Amino acid sequence: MIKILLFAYLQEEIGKDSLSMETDGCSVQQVKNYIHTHYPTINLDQVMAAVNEEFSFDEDVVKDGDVIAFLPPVSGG
Amino acid sequence: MIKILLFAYLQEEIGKDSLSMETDGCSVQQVKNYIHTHYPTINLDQVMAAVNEEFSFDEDVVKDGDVIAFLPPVSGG
Amino acid sequence: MNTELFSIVDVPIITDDVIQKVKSVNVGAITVFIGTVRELTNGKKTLSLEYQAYESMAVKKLAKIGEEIIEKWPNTKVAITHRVGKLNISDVAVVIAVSSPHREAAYEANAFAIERIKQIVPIWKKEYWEDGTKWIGDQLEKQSFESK
Amino acid sequence: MNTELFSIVDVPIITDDVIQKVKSVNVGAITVFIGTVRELTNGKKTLSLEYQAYESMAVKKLAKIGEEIIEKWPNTKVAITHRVGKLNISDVAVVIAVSSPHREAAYEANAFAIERIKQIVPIWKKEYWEDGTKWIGDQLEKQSFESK
Repeated sequence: MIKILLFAYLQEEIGKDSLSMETDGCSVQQVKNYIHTHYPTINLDQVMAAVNEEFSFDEDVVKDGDVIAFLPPVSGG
Repeated sequence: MIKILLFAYLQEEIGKDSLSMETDGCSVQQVKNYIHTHYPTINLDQVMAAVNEEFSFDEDVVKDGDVIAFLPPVSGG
Repeated sequence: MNTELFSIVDVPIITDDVIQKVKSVNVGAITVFIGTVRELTNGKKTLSLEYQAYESMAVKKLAKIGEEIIEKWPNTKVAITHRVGKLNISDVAVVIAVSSPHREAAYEANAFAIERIKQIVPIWKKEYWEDGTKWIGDQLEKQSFESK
Repeated sequence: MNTELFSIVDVPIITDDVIQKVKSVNVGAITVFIGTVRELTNGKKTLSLEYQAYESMAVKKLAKIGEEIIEKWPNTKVAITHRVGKLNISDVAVVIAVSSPHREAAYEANAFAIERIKQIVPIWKKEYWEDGTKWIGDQLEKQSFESK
């Protein structure tokens, strides 16, 4: 199982700050597809992901126990 | 009479923070010469002057009642 | 007082606490950047702001900016505190303090820090206006995240 | 608290007091420069410093720098406090605060202010070392005064 963290407008649109996904290992892109399947209004194609707090690419692998976060463009400062 | 203000090393070398000079009007250069005459170790040729708190040139005129200050290179900040 | 050089807090930031963290006997210059909540942006009136952070990752990325700065400007020291939660007009959102023996490095490193915060630190801002709200994205007007 | 934007004081400077002077609802960025007394300069150990000012003229020249900044960077606000008298290591000699709606102007105007202080403000520094003292001149390594 992997944990999915959501922030900013993604958190508000989905109505949760985290989700779980049953998988032994898949790509970041597959997690994006999983979310789109369950929340069809959410499109994560242009959204950055971080796996275990490091920025990741769509083809990077997420393993059981990992935490993946979807990060809208940041606006701190 | 004009008032002459001295700062930093000039103040220490002359041993006073101000001097007076009897004159109805003379140039900044003449004030420099006056000081050099009375304090031969002091050479003001490269020292900036301010008349009534504005930077001045050697040929500018100092009148009765004016305050002239000799300003070594500054080092604030 | 929180002594961490890089931190995310949900209480008002005391600027001087951040400054104290970078002081030492060989410091000749300290530059400080204070980001505050402005009332008007492009003519539109902001009532308040809400900042949200992915806190654990944000602290790591702030520390990474600190490492980048030490590499580019040796002998500097950096501390950054960013606030999250609801902020009102004039409240302080972020304080960056950089100390250095000489002033040039302190200015350059400080300006670098705020640019990098807007690129790689997972913190988001929601604006509250009279007629609605919006999560603000991508103030640099380009896709701001980069890969590790 | 002293409310003058430009001042020379003979007591410790409270950085936050200077910052407060430039705050307002349309400020999004405040930059602060804090000049402190450094222990080592070119490997030589400073014990203490003494600053002397031609105070009335120095205040005028600080205000002139403020005017130059408003002209170059409209919508900024500047406050500068310089301390005189005996200072020890780590003591604050000068604080420059610049506020602006946007950060670029705040950084640029602040760096401009410290350069101009070193050019036109009649303040002098005497260094006290273990083996003597010296009035320091011309840190910019050129004749720094210019004519009005």
